[in-house]
Amino acid sequence: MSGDDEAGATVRMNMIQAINSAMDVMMARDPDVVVMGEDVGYFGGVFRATAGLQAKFGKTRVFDTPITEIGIIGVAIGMGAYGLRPVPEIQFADYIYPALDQLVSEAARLRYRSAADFTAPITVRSPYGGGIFGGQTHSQSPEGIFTHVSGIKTVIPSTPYDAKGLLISAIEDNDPVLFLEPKRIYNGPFDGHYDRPSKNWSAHPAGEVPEGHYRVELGKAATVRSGEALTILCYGTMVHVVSNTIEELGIDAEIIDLRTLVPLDIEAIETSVKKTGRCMIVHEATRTGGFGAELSALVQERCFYHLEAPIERVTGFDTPYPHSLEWAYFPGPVRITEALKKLLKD
Amino acid sequence: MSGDDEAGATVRMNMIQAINSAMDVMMARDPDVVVMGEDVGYFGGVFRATAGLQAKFGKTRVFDTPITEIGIIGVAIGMGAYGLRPVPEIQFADYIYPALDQLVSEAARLRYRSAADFTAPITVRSPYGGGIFGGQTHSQSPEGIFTHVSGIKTVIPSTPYDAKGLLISAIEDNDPVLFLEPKRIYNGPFDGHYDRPSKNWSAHPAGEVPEGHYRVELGKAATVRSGEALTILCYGTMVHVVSNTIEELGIDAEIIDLRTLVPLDIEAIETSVKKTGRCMIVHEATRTGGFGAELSALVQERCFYHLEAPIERVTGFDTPYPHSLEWAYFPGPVRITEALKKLLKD
Amino acid sequence: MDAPRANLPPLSLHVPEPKFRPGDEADFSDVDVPPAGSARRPDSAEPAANFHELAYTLIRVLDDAGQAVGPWNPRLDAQALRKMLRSMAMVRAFDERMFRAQRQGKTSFYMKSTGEEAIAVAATMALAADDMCFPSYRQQGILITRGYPLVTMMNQIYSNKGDPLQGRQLPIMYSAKDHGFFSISGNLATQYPQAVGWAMASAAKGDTRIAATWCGEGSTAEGDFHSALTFATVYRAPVILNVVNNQWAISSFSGFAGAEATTFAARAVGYGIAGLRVDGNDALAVYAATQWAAERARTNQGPTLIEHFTYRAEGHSTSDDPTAYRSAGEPNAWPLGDPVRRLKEHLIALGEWDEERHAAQDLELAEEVKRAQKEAEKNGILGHGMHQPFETMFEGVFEEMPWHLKEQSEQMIAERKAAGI
Amino acid sequence: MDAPRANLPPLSLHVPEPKFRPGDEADFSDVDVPPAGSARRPDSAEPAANFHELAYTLIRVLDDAGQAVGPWNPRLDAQALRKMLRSMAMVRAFDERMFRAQRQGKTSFYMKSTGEEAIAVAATMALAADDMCFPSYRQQGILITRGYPLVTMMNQIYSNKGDPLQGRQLPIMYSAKDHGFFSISGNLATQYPQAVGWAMASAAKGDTRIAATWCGEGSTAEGDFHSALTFATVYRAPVILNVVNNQWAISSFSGFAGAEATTFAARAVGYGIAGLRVDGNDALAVYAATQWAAERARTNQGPTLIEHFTYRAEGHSTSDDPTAYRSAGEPNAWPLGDPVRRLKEHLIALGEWDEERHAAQDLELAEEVKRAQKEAEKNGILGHGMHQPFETMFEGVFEEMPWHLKEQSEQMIAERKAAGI
Ligand SMILES: Cc1ncc(C[n+]2csc(CCOP(=O)(O)OP(=O)(O)O)c2C)c(N)n1
Ligand SMILES: Cc1ncc(C[n+]2csc(CCOP(=O)(O)OP(=O)(O)O)c2C)c(N)n1
Ligand SMILES: [Mg+2]
Ligand SMILES: [Mg+2]
Repeated sequence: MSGDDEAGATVRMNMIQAINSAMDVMMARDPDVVVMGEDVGYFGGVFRATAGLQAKFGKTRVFDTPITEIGIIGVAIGMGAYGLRPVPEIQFADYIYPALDQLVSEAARLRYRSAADFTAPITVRSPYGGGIFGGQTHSQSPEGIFTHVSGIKTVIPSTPYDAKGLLISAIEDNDPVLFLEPKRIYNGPFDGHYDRPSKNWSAHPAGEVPEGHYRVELGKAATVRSGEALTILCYGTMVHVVSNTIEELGIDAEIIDLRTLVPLDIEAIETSVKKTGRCMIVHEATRTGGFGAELSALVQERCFYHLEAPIERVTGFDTPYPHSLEWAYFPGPVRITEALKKLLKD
Repeated sequence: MSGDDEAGATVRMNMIQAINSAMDVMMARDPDVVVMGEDVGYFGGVFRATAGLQAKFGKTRVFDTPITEIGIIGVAIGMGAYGLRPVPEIQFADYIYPALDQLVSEAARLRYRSAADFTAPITVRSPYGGGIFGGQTHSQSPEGIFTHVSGIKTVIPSTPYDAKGLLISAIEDNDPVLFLEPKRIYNGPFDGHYDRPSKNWSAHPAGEVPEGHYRVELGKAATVRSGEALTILCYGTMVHVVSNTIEELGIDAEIIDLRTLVPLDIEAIETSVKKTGRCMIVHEATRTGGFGAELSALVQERCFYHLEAPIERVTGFDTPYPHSLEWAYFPGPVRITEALKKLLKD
Repeated sequence: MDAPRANLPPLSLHVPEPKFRPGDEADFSDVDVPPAGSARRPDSAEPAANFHELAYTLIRVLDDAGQAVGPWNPRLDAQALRKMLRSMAMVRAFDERMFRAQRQGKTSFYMKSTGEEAIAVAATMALAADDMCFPSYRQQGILITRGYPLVTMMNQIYSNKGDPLQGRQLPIMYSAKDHGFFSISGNLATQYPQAVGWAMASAAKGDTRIAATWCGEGSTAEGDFHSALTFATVYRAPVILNVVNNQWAISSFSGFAGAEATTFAARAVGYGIAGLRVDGNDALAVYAATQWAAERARTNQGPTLIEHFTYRAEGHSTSDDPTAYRSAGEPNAWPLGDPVRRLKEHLIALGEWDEERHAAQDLELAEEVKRAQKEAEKNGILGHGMHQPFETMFEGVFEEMPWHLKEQSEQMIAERKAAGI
Repeated sequence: MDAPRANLPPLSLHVPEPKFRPGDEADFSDVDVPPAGSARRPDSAEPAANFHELAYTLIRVLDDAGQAVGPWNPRLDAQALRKMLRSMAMVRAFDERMFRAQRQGKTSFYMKSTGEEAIAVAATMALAADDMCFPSYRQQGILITRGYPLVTMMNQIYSNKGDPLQGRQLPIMYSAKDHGFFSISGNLATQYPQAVGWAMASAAKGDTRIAATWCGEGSTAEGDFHSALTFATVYRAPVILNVVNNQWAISSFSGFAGAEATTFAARAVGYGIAGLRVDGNDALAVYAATQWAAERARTNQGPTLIEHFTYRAEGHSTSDDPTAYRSAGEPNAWPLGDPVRRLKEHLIALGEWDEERHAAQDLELAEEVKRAQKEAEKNGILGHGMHQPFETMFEGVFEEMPWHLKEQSEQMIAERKAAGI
């Protein structure tokens, strides 16, 4: 995966540390990388993802910004046009909407409309998803809005190792990348049982992370588990919820962690579904028009004659994220189990 | 369809006139209806949709606004909270993005988050779609972004009759409605052949529109043509492109004009696809994550055992709308024909 | 990138830095505090262009001796002053208790308004009871001043069975239309254009009610703020636009919102809107400025922007530890003092209050809050089972539930049943 | 809704109305035009707070007799003045021709800048050749001044085979990095924060290049404008923020952007940014203000906002007929005159130009434009087949084409082949 001489020794990291390390490594290698966003400077970010970077690289390379997401992205685009490689943070993905016009009409369109005269090599980091009692405006999963937009890549890691390698690839990429961080698993892989003690990354193999530079290629999925009974497509927090549920139920599922939604690793998906003949899609975002719809459409277009049962979507419900009923909303083990029963029933 | 004593005599209208008439009728009936937007006042809108309304209802009910889509929607929400029923216009759907946060985080969420203490009974009108050489920023079809958002309805008419009846229903609805107007067919039904003389609405039966008040119910599709060979799901301009292509090819298709995307008329879809066993979806928006993906997912979930061939999507390509290659981009007769061949081949 | 031209000095980027960081001694001696009573009070019908200076000074009424002085003195009677003091002290007592409740794991989140109590309470008293408020998350004082039940506030904070918002919202994101309190949003500054829209609607209808809105100085950077001011000036909307400049936005000092270059009241000048800069820890100054702005709005003279200069004495929220980014000494060194103490001393100076009564009132308020808390906890606390029925999750997305939500609701119930939970 | 309270007068909504509508006689005698030379010229290093008055006046250099007067006189030599005049006249000739080309069906869209030529041309001359411009759609004068080939501009307008933007963009939405001209967006004001970001990057890198941006007065209402000014003031970005107040935004007069209450230069005051209000039809005033702002930016004194007060002499675009919403007499009654004529008269007054040479130059420019047009039309006009190859549609969405675009590209080719087209 790594394929890089500069990866160096591996150490234990949680996902926040891995993300921090990716920026640290890239800032040291490339003087054009700058980090910006609300509270990312002296304080190091409300989730501490940028901790220590300002002290190390100085205020002109790591700085706090005014609270205007339009401005954060607009300014980052201008910096990118100058020749820098900005890594703006949007404090919560729920607050990306004010910047949507700059992201969609500008960052995503700049290369095309100028025939590559100007480009926007920016990586927008943002914590997303629920499971932390954040209420409606600290829990959303807006990836489905961006995957519909031509010209922007969407990346979602599920482990510290991938988070660092993917973030490095995203920063090095010459196109705008939306890098969504599943905040529920910043500190440890979440098995979906909110009422059990939480785990940290120390026991997980992908919590072992090289200290130096390595890449995880964008556009490549990971097969988390090989199996024959069905294919499960998932990403982010859901990779762990699905894996754990499958293990508990003892089902021989093939679990694919998409890692990049656009561009998608269609080959991995197609190969797997053609093998298993059944497909389940799991995401936390609301159902209607979520990325699961696209996955379902693609799978049936490409694997129609191999499908033995309808593709199942297990997703967040089509409501805002309800504060107190968070765990009934969350597509956790109960809902995945029921969907599996349905999908495997004949 | 009308079911209303106040519908009155019918006259010939094009779609702009029908939309204008809907606002005119509603403003006369309900003193709380106000119309606002860039250039909608004295001038009557860049497409003339609001022509004559300011002269008739006065400047406090029909007024020009500053050029800030955030403000137009934010102010409309506040007016709605007061008790008015605002009908803001966004000049082109491509310019809706700056207002996305107010639409998604505010209008769509207000009823839920306040447990109906406050609501946002606003109807956002906006011309959308291509086919008029408008380039990338006067041609987009952003419905797929909004259909993913819980709490907002999305309505797209395809005829003058429906446009008026649906717009009246939208204005009377107590939830926020995005009312997207297919600008390519404002003046006449477009058959998809850009190089043939354009038609106007005078020859079309749905160009016959009651002068008074009537409703076309939200959430109900229309069967434009009954048939047995396959089901075609479409809306807006594509209804006419599809109808004409089907007629030219002499295929016995069942054509369903969805009219409302959220809430969707799932019954009409399910019944039809179960009957025909084949399904094609046509829209102008980009393919990945478009509303077609949701339709495809729903159809395969509900009609899996009836499907005789993979569901086909004919959509805009995953690029920005290219100015000079507009007619190669547009999912017109050529692409629909090829997709039909594929879908009907066995 | 080309090399810099040799004959020109290199450019450099200015990145603001607050004066004090952890470990530094806080010294605010350079903060310009004009004497109480020194700002002129124009007629509320005067054109905004005539009093730009009020955007650059501090309107203050209470002097260091606890006297109310100068043209902005609202001359409130003692009863009104005592009500004001009581409401402010109640806000503080409520904040203390709920902060602790969060720490005890009874809910997920809380936000105090310590040091900023005057801004919400005094402004509310200067408004009519049916004027509509569009607050940010730090104006719980509005509800308390208007007599909204403490128990109901707590029910919301606990997301319990008694929560009027049915457990759907983050704690403190109240909504209370019958108390003229608009539903709080998690997204900053969105309420600003909404307030302007409400005010425009009221004006369009020939109503007499006006709107008031609040946002933090950090939030003024959002595009919504600008849209709101633009609409407000264009249509002369009857609205009061409050900017609570408590100098911090989470860990970012006000320099990142533009405070190094000018005041926040000066934003008003840029739009030709009336702008007042007020000592936000002086309840009488806040009252007087709001009263003036309300009069202006009610007589069709249009909007007023009021910057309330204050200091966020505690952390941003229960998720925040301010000693990680600012000097621990700041809250005490802050020269404008504590608004509760200042109003108390004024009442004492007037002979209308004394320390004993104040101490007794504090006890009484603490008791009242505690009683309310017990009452609220009967309805449950967050995560302990006494929540709304699961099906309510699907209600209220739309006025009528469409088929897909009905299906999802049924599915959820069936799945939970199948799983035996 | 409650009934208005009987004891209070009803509110009313103010909706702005321009002074003249179709049929009215236009009379601008109430427009305050201060004498040329009357505005003071502060040192470019002076704090912005010291010269607020410059945001409320009009900086003018050319007087009614065609003389350049006062402290803002840039004292350009005759050669520079003639180049300026030539560029402005070229913009006008180009606009005329391309407008006609659109009317002849050779392209889909065109936008003139008639009456506003000084704003782009003179500003560009006051900037260094490698300073980066972030224009709106009405600053074609930048490209022409910097010697960008007319034929290439026309190729873009025709979306033909020679179009450097490969037919992807609406006509006039040029992009020319090697001429310091940022890709124009269809979405208003988005370039404003981008310009500030570019300038911040230049400063962060210790470069010497600065950025300049332009938007219309109508576009100042967008949230992007506010974000840009906020970032610019916070980081003291080396950027010149131009607001072209041509008094109309399609059919909406500037009152809908807030012009009834104050100037657009006053926006700068609200942020503590240097603000200048300039006679936009006076090329020397535009030059001088830009030069001053550039000096300020280059010496790390931060941003300047310049309002160019001008008049949109023609329709908004080829899609617009202004006689539908404003008095037909406005363009002629407009008191600040025609920028080309005023500069011409200045050169004549200096004895450096005469009517004959001017007429000859106009002919020559018209010829040059015509020649360029012929040349460009060899590459095709819109909709006549000589477009980019179909596959190019899929290129450049990303740096490398992902599989789904490859598939779509192949699909398109196959489908067209199958259909025999
Ligand atoms: C659109 C948006 N962006 C970011 C945030 C995250 N956030 C919550 S509060 C806050 C700071 C606000 O500071 P200020 O406006 O000064 O208000 P204060 O907390 O001081 O009262 C931030 C950045 C948010 N809630 N919404
Ligand atoms: C975000 C956005 N909203 C609306 C429009 C439609 N529109 C194009 S130009 C224009 C008027 C702009 O007026 P102004 O800023 O004064 O510039 P001018 O045309 O006078 O140069 C409008 C409303 C747009 N292009 N982008
Ligand atoms: Mg603050
Ligand atoms: Mg204009």
